[in-house]
Parts: sequence; C-alpha cells; structure tokens
Amino acid sequence: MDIASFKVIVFIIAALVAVATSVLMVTRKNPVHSALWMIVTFFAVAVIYLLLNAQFIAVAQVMVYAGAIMMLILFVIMLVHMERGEEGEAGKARRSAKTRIAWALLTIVLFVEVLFGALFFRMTGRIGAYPAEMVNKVGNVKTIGSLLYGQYLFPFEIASILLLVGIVGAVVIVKRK
Amino acid sequence: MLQEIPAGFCFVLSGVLFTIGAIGAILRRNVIVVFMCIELMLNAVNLVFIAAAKALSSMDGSVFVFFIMTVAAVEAAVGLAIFVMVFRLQNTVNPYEINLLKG
Amino acid sequence: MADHIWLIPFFPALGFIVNSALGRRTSKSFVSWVACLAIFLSFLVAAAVLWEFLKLPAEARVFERIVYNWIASGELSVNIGFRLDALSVIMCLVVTGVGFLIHVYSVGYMHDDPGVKRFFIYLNLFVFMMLLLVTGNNLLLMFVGWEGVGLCSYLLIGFWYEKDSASDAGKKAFIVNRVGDFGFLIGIFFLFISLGAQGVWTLNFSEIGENAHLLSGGAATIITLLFFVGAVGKSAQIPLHVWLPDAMEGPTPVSSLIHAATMVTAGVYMIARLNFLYSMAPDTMLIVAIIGVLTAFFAASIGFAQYDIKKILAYSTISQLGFMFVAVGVGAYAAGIFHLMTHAFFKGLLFLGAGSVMHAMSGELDLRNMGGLRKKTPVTYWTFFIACLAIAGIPGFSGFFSKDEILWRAFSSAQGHPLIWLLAAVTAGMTAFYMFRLFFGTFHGESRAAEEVKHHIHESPRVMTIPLMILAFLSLVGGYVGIPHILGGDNAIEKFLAPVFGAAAPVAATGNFEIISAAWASAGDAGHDGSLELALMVASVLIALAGIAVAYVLYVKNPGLPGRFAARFARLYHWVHNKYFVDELYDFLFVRGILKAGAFLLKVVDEWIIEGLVNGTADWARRAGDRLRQVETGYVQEYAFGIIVGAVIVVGYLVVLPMF
Amino acid sequence: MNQTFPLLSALIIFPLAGALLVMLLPRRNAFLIKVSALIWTLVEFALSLQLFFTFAENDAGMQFVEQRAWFPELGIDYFLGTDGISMLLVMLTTLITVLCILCSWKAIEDKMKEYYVSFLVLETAMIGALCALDLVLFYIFWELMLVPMYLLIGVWGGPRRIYAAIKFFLFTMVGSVLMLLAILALYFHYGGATGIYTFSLIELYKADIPAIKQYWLFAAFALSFAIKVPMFPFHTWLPDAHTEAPTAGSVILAAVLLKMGVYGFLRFAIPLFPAAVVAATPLISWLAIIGIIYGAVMCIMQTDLKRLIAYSSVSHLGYVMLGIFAFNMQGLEGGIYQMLNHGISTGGLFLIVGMIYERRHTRMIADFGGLSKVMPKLAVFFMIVTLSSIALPGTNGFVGEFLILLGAFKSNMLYGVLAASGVILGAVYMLWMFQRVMFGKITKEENRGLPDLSKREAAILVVVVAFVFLMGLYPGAFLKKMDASAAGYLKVMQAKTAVYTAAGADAARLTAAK
Amino acid sequence: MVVRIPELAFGFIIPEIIITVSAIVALLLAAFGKRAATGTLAGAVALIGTGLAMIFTFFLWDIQVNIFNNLYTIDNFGTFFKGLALIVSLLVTLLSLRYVEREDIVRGEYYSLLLFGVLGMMIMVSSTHFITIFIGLEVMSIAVYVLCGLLSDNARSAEASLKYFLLGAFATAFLLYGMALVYATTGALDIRDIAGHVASRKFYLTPMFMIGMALLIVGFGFKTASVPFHMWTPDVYQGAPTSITAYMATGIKAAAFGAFLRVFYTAFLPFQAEWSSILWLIAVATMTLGNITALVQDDVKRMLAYSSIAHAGYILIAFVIGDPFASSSILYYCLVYTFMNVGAFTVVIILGQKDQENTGIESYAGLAGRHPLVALAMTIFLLSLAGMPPLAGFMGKFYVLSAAVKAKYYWLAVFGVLNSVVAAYYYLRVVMAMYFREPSGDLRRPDFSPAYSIVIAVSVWALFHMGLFPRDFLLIARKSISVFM
Repeated sequence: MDIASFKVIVFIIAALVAVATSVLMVTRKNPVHSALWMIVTFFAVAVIYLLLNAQFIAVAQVMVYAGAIMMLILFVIMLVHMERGEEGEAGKARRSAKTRIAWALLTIVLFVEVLFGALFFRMTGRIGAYPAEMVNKVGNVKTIGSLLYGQYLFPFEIASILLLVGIVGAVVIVKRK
Repeated sequence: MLQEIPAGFCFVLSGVLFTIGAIGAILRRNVIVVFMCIELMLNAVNLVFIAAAKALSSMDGSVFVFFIMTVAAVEAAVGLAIFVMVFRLQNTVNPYEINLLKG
Repeated sequence: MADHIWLIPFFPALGFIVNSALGRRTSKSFVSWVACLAIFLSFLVAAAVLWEFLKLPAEARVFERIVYNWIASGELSVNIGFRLDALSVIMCLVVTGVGFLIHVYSVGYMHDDPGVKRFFIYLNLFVFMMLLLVTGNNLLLMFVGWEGVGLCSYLLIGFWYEKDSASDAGKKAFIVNRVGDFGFLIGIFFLFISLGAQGVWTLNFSEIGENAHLLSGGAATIITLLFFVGAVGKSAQIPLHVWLPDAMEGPTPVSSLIHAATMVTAGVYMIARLNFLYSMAPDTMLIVAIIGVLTAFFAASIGFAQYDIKKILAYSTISQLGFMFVAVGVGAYAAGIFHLMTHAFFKGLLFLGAGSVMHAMSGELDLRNMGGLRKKTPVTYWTFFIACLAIAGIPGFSGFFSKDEILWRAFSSAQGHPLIWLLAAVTAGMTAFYMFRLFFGTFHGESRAAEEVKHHIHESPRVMTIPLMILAFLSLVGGYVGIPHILGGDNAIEKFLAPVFGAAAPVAATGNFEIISAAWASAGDAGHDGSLELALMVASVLIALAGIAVAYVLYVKNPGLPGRFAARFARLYHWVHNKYFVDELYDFLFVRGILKAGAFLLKVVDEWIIEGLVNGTADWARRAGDRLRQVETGYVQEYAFGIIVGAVIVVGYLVVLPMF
Repeated sequence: MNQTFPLLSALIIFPLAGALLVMLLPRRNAFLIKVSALIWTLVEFALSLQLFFTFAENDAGMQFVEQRAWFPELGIDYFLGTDGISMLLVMLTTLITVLCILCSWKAIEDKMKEYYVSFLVLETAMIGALCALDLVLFYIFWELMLVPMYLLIGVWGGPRRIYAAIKFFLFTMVGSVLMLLAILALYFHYGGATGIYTFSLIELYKADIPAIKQYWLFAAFALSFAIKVPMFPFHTWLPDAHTEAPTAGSVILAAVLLKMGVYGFLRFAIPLFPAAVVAATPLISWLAIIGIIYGAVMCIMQTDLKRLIAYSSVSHLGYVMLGIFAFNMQGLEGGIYQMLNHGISTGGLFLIVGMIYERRHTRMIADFGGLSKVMPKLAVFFMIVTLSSIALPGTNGFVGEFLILLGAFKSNMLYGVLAASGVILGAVYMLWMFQRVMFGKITKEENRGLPDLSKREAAILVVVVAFVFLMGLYPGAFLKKMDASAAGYLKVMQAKTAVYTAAGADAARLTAAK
Repeated sequence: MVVRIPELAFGFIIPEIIITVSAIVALLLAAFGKRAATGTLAGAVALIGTGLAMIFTFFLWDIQVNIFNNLYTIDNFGTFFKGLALIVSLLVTLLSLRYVEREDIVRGEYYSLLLFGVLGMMIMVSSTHFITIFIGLEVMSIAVYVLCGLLSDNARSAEASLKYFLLGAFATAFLLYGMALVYATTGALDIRDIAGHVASRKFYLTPMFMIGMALLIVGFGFKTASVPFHMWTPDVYQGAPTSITAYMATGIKAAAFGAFLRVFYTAFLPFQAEWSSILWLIAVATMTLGNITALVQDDVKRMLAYSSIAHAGYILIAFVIGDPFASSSILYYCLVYTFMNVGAFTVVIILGQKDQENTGIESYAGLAGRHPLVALAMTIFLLSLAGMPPLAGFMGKFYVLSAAVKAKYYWLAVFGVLNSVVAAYYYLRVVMAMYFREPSGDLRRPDFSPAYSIVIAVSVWALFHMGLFPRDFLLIARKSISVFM
C-alpha cells in the first residue's frame, strides 16, 4: 500500500467518522452527549487537515476547537444545568415532526445545490506560490507564521482587538447589573 | 490509484457537514447545541479553505482558517456569556421559549 | 336721447342699489317710494324715446349705445350695450308703465308685510333685469336679463319663504326655467358657431340680423327651435307650463307684474326680436303655433275646474300666452306684441283686482268661499268687470282687437291654418266662460265667506284702487292703437313695428304643410275682400258671448248645475281638476327618477365600486401586513430557516436556473 | 419697481418667513399670533397686487423670470416665472389665504400657533408650485402642499378627520409619485436625445418624444393631476377631505389646491405631451362630462352641507377640464376663469357653511331650515354666493361657464350640449340646498337664537361678494391679463398637435386606401 | 521564504488608531475609574476620539493608496463610509450620554464597545481582502452582539442579543462559505485579484463560483437586513437599547452596504447581469415586505425597524442598477438615512423611561400638544423617511429613482414609488397620533437632556440642508464611487 492510497483510505475513514459523529451530535438529546460527539467530529476533521498538509491548522483545530471551545461549552452546559435535556413543552407544541422533516429536506436542497458546485469543480483558480513541496521544505508552521506576521500582519493585529472585544463583551455581559 | 485526495471529495464532505450543521441549527431546541451546530458549519467552511489551499498550492486558505478559528473562539466566549445571561433572565435556553419579541 | 337710453335700465338698478344699501336704515315708505320713483323715471325716459321715435322716420328708429366691453375671448366679444327700437320701446313702456302702476299698488298692498323693503328691492331688481332683457343689444345680454328675471321670479315667488309651498314653488319656477334656459344657451352657442362658420362671429342683434341670410335653413331651424325651448320655459308653454300656476304663491302684485304682464311674455318678445331667424325656419314656426294653440286650449280647459282665483288667472295667463305664440308662430309678430301689450293691461288688472279681493277677504283665495263682493268693493268690481270683458274679447275692449288680429292671422297668414284658428276661437270662448265664472263667482250671488271674514270686507285704499282704475282705463282704450283696417283703423301699432318685422318676409312653408297652407292662403287671398275677416270676427265675438252666457247661466242663474256636471263627467272632471296630472308625471319621471338614479349612483358607483376599490386596496395591504407579521414568529430558528430558504432561492436562481 | 427685484421669490419666501416668525411668538398671546398672521398675509396680498399691476398684458411668455443654478450637474434650477395663467392663480391664492386667516379668527382656538404656521407654509407651497418652471422645483412645492393640508385636516378637522386626512394624503401621493417617475423619464429622454440634461420646463417643451412614450408619461402626469382636480373616478377623497377639514381648510382646498390639478394639466401634461393629448382628449372630455353630471347628481343626494359643496366642486371642476380640453380660446380662457370663479364662489360657500357651523356645530342639512329669519344678512350673502355657484348671469360663475360651454360646443357639439345639462342640475341641487337650509319655518329650537353675522364675518363675505360681482360684471380686468398667454398657448399647442393629427389623418387615409 | 513585513503606513490609519485608543481609554476608565464620574468621562473620551478621528478622516479625502500588503486601502469610497461611521458614532455617543445613565448601562464598556464597533465598520469598508473584511465584520458584529444585550435585567434586551448573535453567527457561516467557494475557484482572497482573475479570460463560469457569489449575497443580505434574511431585524431592533438600535440601523447597515458594494463592484462586476437580476427580486421583496408589515405595527420602534428594512430595499434598487450615478445615490442615501433615523430614534428615546420604553403608538398620542417641538422634530424625521420634499429623504429617493429611470428599470422604479406611498401611511400614523389624537394615560415628563437636543437639532438641520442643497453631498458621493468605475 503506497502512501497515496493510504491517505485516501484514511481520508474516507475520517470523513465517515466526521459525518457519523456530526449526525450523532445533531441527534443526541442530551447536550452533553452532543458536545462529546462534536469533539470527535473535530478530531476527525483535524485528521483530514493533516492529510491536506495543514499540520498547523490541524493542531490548532484540536487545541482551539476540541480543546478550548468545547470545554467552554461543556462548562457552560454544566453551569446552567442544561444537561437535563432540552425538549420543553412549548417547543413540542410549536412544530410538528412533519414540518421539521420538511425543513430538513429543504436544507438538503441547499446541500444538493452546493453539491452541484462541488461536482462540477474544476481547477480554475490561480495557482498560488506555495506548492506542497516548498511548504514542506520550510515547514508548515513556519510558513504560516511568516505569513501571519508578515503579509497578514494587519488582520492579525485586528484579530487581537477582536479578542479584546470578545473579552470585554463577555465580561460586560456577565457583570452587567 | 489516487495521488492525492481530490479536492472534490473535501468539498462534498464539507457540504455534508455544512448541511448537517444547518439542519441541526434549525431543529435543535437548545441554544448551546444550536451554537455547536454553527461551529460545525464553520468547520465545514474551514475544510473548503484547507482543501482549496492544498489544491491551489496557496497558503491564504490556511491563514483564513486561522482567523476563522480566532473568531470562533471569540464568538464562543461572547455567545456563551449571552446564553448564560438569557438563562438567568428567562430560566430557559430553549429557543422556542424565548420569544418575547415577535410580530 | 339716443345717448341716454342706458338710463332706462339704470334707474331701477339705482333704486335697487340705493334701497339695498340704505334699506336697513330708512323707513318703509322711503324704500317704497324710491322704488316707485325709479320705475317712473325709467318710464319717462322710455316715453321720451318714444316721443323722439315718432318724430323720426321709420327706418331711423333705432338707438344703440354701447357702454363697455363685457366679455372678450378670442372671436367672442360681447358688449354691455343697449338698443332701442320700436319693439323694445313698446316693451319698455309696458314694463315700466305697468310696472310703475303695480309698484304703486304694492305700496298699499304690501304695507303691513314685514318684508316690504325686501319686496321693493326685489321688485326693482326685477324691473332692471326685465329692462335689460328688453333693451340689451345682444343675445348674451338678453340672456342675462332672461336669467335675471328668472332669479327675481324665484325670489319673489318664494318671498314668503317660511311657507314651504312658496319656496318650493320658487325653486320649481327657477328649475323649470333653467330647462328652458338650457335650450336658449345651446341656441346661442349654435347660432354663434353657425354664423362663425360663415366668418361672422357675433351675438349682436343687428349684426345677426344683417347676416342671418348666411345661415342654412337647417341651421336656422335648429337654432330657432332651441330658442323656442327657452321661450317655452319662460312663457310657461306646454310642456314647461307647470311652474306658473305654482308661482301664484308669490305676493299678488308679483303675480301681476311678473307672471302676467312682463316676464312671462319674454318668450314672445324673444321670438319677435329674432323674427328674422324664425322667418327663415317655417317648420319651427309651425311648431311654435301648434304649441301655442295647444297650450292655449289645455290651459283654458284646466281653468274650468279650478277654485283658486289666482290659479285660474294663472291658467288664463298660460292660455293667453298661447295666443301670443300662435301669433308669432304664424308670422304675425306685431299681433303678438299687440296682444302682449293689451294682455299686460288687462291681466295685470285682473291680478291686481284679485289682490284687492284678497285684501278684502283677508287673504281668501278659494272661489267657493267668495261671492257677493259687488256691493262692498265697487271699484274692484267694476275694474275687474272691464278686465273680464277685455280678456273675453268683447268688441271695444282692448282684448278684442289684439285677439281678433291673432285669430284672423292664424286663419289667413301663410303659416296659419284654419284648424289653428278653430282651436283658438274655441279657446277664446272658453276664456270668456271661465273668466266670467270667476267674475260671477266672486262678485255675484250670496257671500259664502266665513262670518268673521265677512265683517272685515272693505274696499282697498286709494293707493291700490287708483292703479286699478288706470289699468282699467288702459284695458278699455289700449286696443285703439291697433284697430284693424277692416274696422276702419290703420293698425298703428303694426305700422310702428313694421321696421322691426319688415325684414321678416315669411318664407314659404315646406313639406306637407306647404300644400295645405298654400291652398288656404289662396283661399284667404281669394276671400280677402274683408267679408271673410269680418265673418270670422263676428264668429269669435259670438263664441265669446256664448261663453259669457253659459257662465251666467251656470253660476248666476243656476248655481247647482256645475256640481251636477262635475258629477256626471266625474272622470273628465277629475283629470281636468288635477291639471291632467302633468305635475305628477314630471314628479315621477324627473324628480323621483333623478333621486333614484342618484341613490343608485351614490350607493353603487361611489360607495361600492370606487370606495370599495380604494378601501379594498387598503384592507388588502393591511391583511397582507397581518399575514406577513405572522411570519415573524419570534422563534430564532425559524428566522434561521428563513435564511436557508433565502439561500436556497438565491443559489437556485443563480446556479440551477441557468442550467436549464 | 424695477424688473430685477425678485418678486416671485419674495412672494414665495415671505409667507415662510411669516411662519417662522409666528413660530417664535409666545404661545400665550393668541391675539398677537392671529394679528401677525393676518398682517403677514395682507402684506403678501399687497405684494401680489404688485405682481398683478406690473404684469405685462401683451406678453405671452413668462414674466418675472428668475433663474439660478441650483444643482447644475443634474440640470436642476431655481427657475421661477409666471404668465397670465399662473399669475391670476397666485392672486387668487394670496386673496383666499387672507380670507382663510380671517375666517379662522374664532374657529381655531386649539394649537393656534401651529395652525397659522401651517397656513403660511401652505401658502408658500402653493405659490411656489404655481411659479415653478423647473420640474423638480415644482414637484418639491407640489408635495410640500400635502403636509400642511394634511395637518390642517387632521388636527383641526371634524370627527372623521383622521380617515379623511390620510385618504387625502395617500390619494394625492399615489398620483404624484408616479408623476415623479414620469418627470425623470422625460428628463432622461430629453437628455439622451439632445445631450442637454435639464429639468427646465421651457427647455423640455421642445422635447420630441415618440408617441407611445408620450402616452405613458402623459398617463402618469394626468393621473396625478386628475386625482388632484379631482376628475370623475378619482374624486372620492374630496368629499371626505372637505367634510372633515376646518372651514379655512375646506376653503383653501377648494379654492386653490384643486386648481393645482388643472394648472398641472395646463402647464405640464398638455404642452409636454401633445400626441398623448390628441389621443386622450375624448377620454378626458368624457370623464369631465361624467364628472359634471355625476357630481351634480351626487350633490342632490347629500345630506351634509360640506359634502354637497364638495361634490359640487367635482361638477365645477368637470367644467374647467372640459373647457381646457376644448382647445380653443373660449374654452381655455373660460376654464382658467372658472378656476378663479370656483375659488371665489365655492370658497365663499365653504366660508358661509363654516360660519353656520361655528354657531350650530352641525353640518347636516336636516338640522337647519328657516335660517333666513334669524340671519337675514347671512341669507343675502349666501344667496349671492349660491347664485354665483349656479352661474347666474351677472355673477362671476356665468362668465366662466358660458365661455367653457361655448368653447366645448365649438370643439364638439355633443360635449357642449351634455355639459350644459349640468346647468339645470346645478340649479336643482344648489337651490334645494338653499331652500332646506334657509327657507321654511324654523323647526329646531336651537336655530332660533343664532346670531347674525359679526362685522368680521361680514367683511369676509363682502370681499367674496365684491369679487363675485367684479368678476361677473367686468371680467375684462382678468381676461385681458390672460389673453396673450392663452392665445400664445393655443398657438403653440396647435402647432404641436398638428403634427400628430395630420399624421393620424394620413395614417387613416393610408389604411382607407388599402 | 520571504517574510513580507508591511511598511508602517500608520499615517493612513490614524482615524482607526484614534478610535482604538479612545476605546481602550474608555475601557480603562471603566475598569479603574471611580464609579460616578467615569461614565461621563468615558463618553467624553468617545466623543473627543470620534471628533478627532473625523478630522483626520477629513484629511484622507482624495488620497488613494493601498497599504499593508494590499490588504487595506484608503480611497474616497472607504473614506466616505468611514466618515459616515464616525458621524453615526458621534450622534449615537451624544444621545447615549443621557440614555445610558438613565438605563443604568455599564457605561465605560458601553462606549468602548461602541467605538470598537465603529472600528469594525471602518475596517470593513476599507478592506479589499476577504480576510480583513471578515475580521472587520466580526469586530463590528461582536461588539454589537454585546451592546444589544446591555439593558440591565431586561429579558427583551437579552433575547435580542441572543437572536442577533445566533443568527449573526449562522449567517456568517454562509458568508464564509461563500468566500471559501470563491477562493476555491479563483485562488484569490483579494477582491481585486478575484476581479483580475475573472477578467483574465482564463476563468469561465463554474457553478461553484456562482454558489460562492450567491452565498456572499446571503451573508451581506443578512447584515443589510434584506428579505428574506431580514427576519432578525424587527426583533433585535426592538429589543436592543434604543441608542444601539439607531446605531445598527444606520452604522451597521451603511458599513454592510459599503462592503457589499465594494466586493460586488470590484470582484463580481463582470457578473453584474447575474447578481443584479436576483437582487432585483430581493429589492422588490425587501421594499414591499418591509413596508407592508410596517403597516400593521403598533410599536414605533418596531415599525422603524420594518421601515429600515424597506429602506434597505430602496438602496438595493440603486445597487441593482449599478452605474456610477446609481451607486453614488446609495452613498447619499445612506448618509441621509443616518440623520433621519438617528433623529427618529432619539425622539423614541426621549419618550421612554427607565424600564419603560413607551414605544407603543399610543404613547405618542397628543404629543404635539404637550411637547410641540419634539413632535415637530419627529414629524420632520418621519416625513423625511417618507420622502417628502424638501427634506433630504426626498432627495435620496429622488436620486435612487432617477438612477432607476435612467437605466430604464421602470418597473423597479414603479415598485419603489408605490412602496413609498404605502410607507407614507405608517409614518403618517405616528404623525397622526402625535397631532390628531388626544393624549391618553398619565403624562409623564419626557426625558429631556441637552445631548438629545443637540442630536435632534443637528439631524433636523442636516435633513433640511441636504434636502435643499444636496449638490455638494452628491458630488462627494460621486467622487467616492468613482474609484470603482
């Protein structure tokens, strides 16, 4: 088994896992279970990132999403005792199962439309300056780092402000009278 | 045998994840789960960026994904604060019970 | 004098203005005498003009004076200008003369009425308008007077506005007149346009007269018919006669002045004034004559069965106006004007007499409650008697000359016809009958009045009786200005009027009528040695005498008889008594018709269709708004779903649609 | 006065300045507010007299022209001017405004300041709309008229004022927004064809527009103006607006605002789109005739005085439209003259009804009867104005109506005859109304003690009646002012329409030949 | 491997820097200052900062330069919208001075977030790169998510915040997906690169690219509150603190339109035929739906929310047309809309009290009698919103419509004007209540403060000025738009 087909097999497995766990995430009644399944999804996606030569992103995915964000979410779920399940009476009465299925189907139409695009995908884009070999030679993290602190310094700085805004926002909301 | 993972595969997968996220976002009755579904949709977006970056030999996609992640983190922080606030005031996080504003 | 003819209408106008301005601050008598004086001054001016006319050769007897340009727009240019010729000077004299007498009479008659100042103000305004009608030098000015007298008639009929019947009658008079005016107005337009098409844009009488020959026969017929519609309205001819009897709601001097002596004759005057047009339109003239004679006959027949003395006089007026129309219809314009004049005397007198009777009887009008007044009101009795003789056409009295002239011309002239004569003659007999029925019923026999009324019966004051006497005198001698040749006179009035009507050489009649009339004309010519005329005269006098005799038998000798007649011919009596139900017919056709149509339009078109559309749109928008607001459920996931739907649509539109 | 003094601008700005002044006055001092509004409008009237007397009668073109660039990139100018047609309407406006202020003296006690401010602003808008020769400027004034009138109806109106006000506003707005589009389309068409992008009316008169496009544009303009006039199927806002408006509101609405519709036709819709005019003349004439008769029949059915007079306006404005669309001298001048007449006489009627209303607080005809007895002075004025309204000769109404009917008859006999039948109906409804209100016995106790006219009221009505007679007896004073303009107008229109009628005739001949 | 450190072009972003610094100062004041005075002080800082930024923005006029490795651009278009954002900031800060105190909102942070939001807007409209656009958008959005929920102990405010946040994140996912797909097909994130690539003929229409474009429409459509992505608008506008509603209705909308415009007019201009046809539908739907639903609203704040949807529809008319004339009218419209809307919301604020907003239309009954000047001002704002001359709202509509007519979009124009008639009805309903009705209920003193008066006076003056002398403003707008065409 050469490396390429191995990659494909791993990809297929990771993809299936991602789909399956995300379906589970959506269907679990208990939000804690959902959150846990979601973490699995994130891991699966991180695997795909690795396959796509995006090591830095894969790591960041695990750290930021699976680690930080999901922990935060779980924490909040526990904090406000939302793990009891979600189905309140008001929600039940509101929409019948049929409607919900119809909604889901309509959303799938969107997917079909998007699929349409994916299937007709051709390489029309401009080829960039960072072929895989070059990136691998320099190192993925280093490349991204140099881009972030170089070319994309400005948005990077703004992102810091964004984080500040986020912090202030979260604090204000919680501390407000 | 395939040399590389075709970008099309990733796009399809991303589409599937996006759709699942969207369906979850409109059907689940817990705002936190809804928010998680939205995060899933963002992941789908990330997947497209990474796959495209790979296919195009470009790093811009990865950089973008980095920013998306940052934003996702910030959103999570603010969003969860908001959920807590709503929960405190209305004692529910069921979106179907939060409708003082309508019409 | 020629430069001062504007004074004729000016004095009444001045009287009107002075009285309106000062009326509130001055006494009743001041107002009344100012009014009388104004009329009298006009009369003097008119008389002076006449005097001057008589000194001038016949052709020169036209005074015209333009005061200022009134309306000018494009080709249309209308002046305020006055014109006096033989015709209008006679009219002026009648209007101011009779008008003055009636003014004076009114001073007494209206003495106790609280609205006496208003009365004289209206009356002066009326005379002004009437003089404007008569002296205006163009059609539009005539129309101003025409409508103006209508207005005054309206105001004066409704003088006692607190009585619903009075204000109803006034309104009815005005509206019916407006129907006629509508015809008049269209006639003016048609004339203006038709002449304009020939390059003459004018409404001036003399210019129209000079250029009338440019019109085609058809145009002339239409124009004259339209004008005739106006005349029918103003002069209360069939079918627009309905207003005049009701007009008797006004004070009696008003009935006398407006609804007997002057205004109602305006139609006759107008046709006479436009004789050059009518002479071009024999078909119209035939219609005029037929309408005239039918009106005369039917109005007289209604007069048989009325009990209200003023109503009887009103029908008599209609009937007499019919005679005048017969005259102008057969081309005997001078005869028509002659009768107009004599009629002004005797009918004015009759009304004033009736007013005097009312004065005596405390306002009683019903013939059934009168009788025996002869002793107590001698002046009224005798003057009334003279007037009755005049209207009946007893030789020697004014009515005889004028009526006989009409009858003869109806028989003999080119447009005349024996049938017209026959009907007219019969009508003359009927006139004699119902007038004497009135006369006997009022003055002879036992008094049928209530006791308290009886005590108050007294002769009117001098200020009222003197005008009566003067008018009686005029009724007696007024006819002598027009003694026919056959009786040895020279028909002075016809001669005097000849310059006005001279141009109006009657055109030969056309159509079927041509044959008959031609035959009769030749017959007339053949017998025109005087014997035929004399024979007819005698016949008409006999008919009139017969009428009087029958009246005498029925109402003096044998008073029970009429009741039995009425019972015998109950149905006929019912019809006649109710004036052939014309009022009811009109009420059904027009009044109710319009009300029904109006109700329909209001409900269906305005409220249902138009408002329905408008409000329907508004409602629709509101309901749509309500629907749409229900989409805003307040559920955040439904909003998210909305975004998805939008995305599906946008993506579908941009991506999927172009694929097909 | 030299010609350089911007008289029209002064006329437009002056009331606005007055509005600002009144706004600054202390609210407490009601008398001061009233008097300053009155003086202000009087001075405005005096200013407009200057316009009247310095107006050159023989000049068919625009006079007192002021043109200043406002937005040169778009070709929007501050462009004013007046001719014999608009000048007289300006006069009418300034006169009627004075009367309106006077008649509101006692009637308005609530929010007095706002009331007079609204009135003054309205005056500015009206005069502006009459003088504007730039389409955008015109539109601005045109729309500006809506707001104060809306407030006048809505704030100081009767019980159903809110409905009436909003109906008035929306009806008018539907038309005017479409007109705005048409203005723009015209602008771009002309700009595209000639390269001159301008909203100047004088320039746009030269536009040569394909017939089909003309139909559309004319339809948009005509709709706007027809609603304002109002012509037959668009009239239903009028009875409501009139009925609910305060007296002065009804007066100004009837006397001036309705004229704006006709004026719009005259100044804009007709000269700009000759081909469409040729095609639409029968339609408009028929609508006018229907309006005349329909309005009259509606009047007969009314039980509310103001509603009745409102419907009579529909009828009268039908005459005006008919006259104008006769396209001859008599019809045109008659139409313009009748606009002035209608302003005076219907304005007068509303004034009188307002005076009665002030005393009795009802407008239902059935509540009256026999008022002549208690109010003899009012009866006289009422009678005169009524007669003027039914066009009795000697009054102003006659001159206008006669000219209109003559003009209509000249252009099409059938139109003339049908329209003239309105003369009969006019007498029917007006006299019946008069009878029911003024004649008969006093049946209602409340009516017995009504006071007669006060000096102020009498003064108002004396002015109205003076104009009734002045215009009836000496119309030359006014007709002369418009003669040159009207003649010039017709000449231009004939030249313009000749192209289309001739083309139409040719086309007809061609098809016949086939 | 070359690390391209961008040149330090701080001279061109002084306004942004000033805003950031003021925001941080305000924040620090909130954190360390004494309770009583800091709020006002923070407000003052915000005002001064905005004012300074405005002055420096003014100096940027007519400068065209790309900085930070072409991620950021200074051009008249961006400068115009920056100025607009600063105007919004100034007005909203002013009216917040009293409002925040009344509603007991945490003040230092409030101003800080407000300024951060403005910063986001400024970045968003000056960005020529998807990443910067996105980051700017998020800075703005996150700040506003929080601001929406700042009414203390107010469930509605919290709910508004929640809804806005959830839907905002949801829509952002669509926007990002769109960007990703565009990137995947073109390989570029810089909008000029995209345009260049599209124009270089190597590119042909692929479905994926179109989907990307479509999803961008969805994303921007959400921020601009276009139908059918508008559904959050009424709820959020109603629930948020009124000052923030004004801020959202004017600032955010303008910034979103700015970015929308820049992206579509730069990157997707060759596909104008495609996107303008779908936007045609969206424009009509937006106008109609906004107006018709506003008809039945009894809550003035909510009604204004729907009206803001409708106004987005009018702006979209010009967007659809897409010639320079039309585009410049968008700018003018946004400017005008800012003043009338802020003014109207200020009046809404004045009539409210702590914990009692009094936004029901019945609270406006008889206002003219009690407070004639407030009523007059409100009338002017509403009439301007309705497009009555000579107010600026009319001129705005006038330009939009003339652009439509010029480009022969007659039906669009007809829809536009008919909608404005519908709109007149509900604006007039408020006028009606103020002037025609008698007051009902207890008459409490409205909450006056000089700050409100200044905002109202400035807005009224601006509406008259821009209505009567629109020339300068439109010329500026034209000049701004000329960077694209």
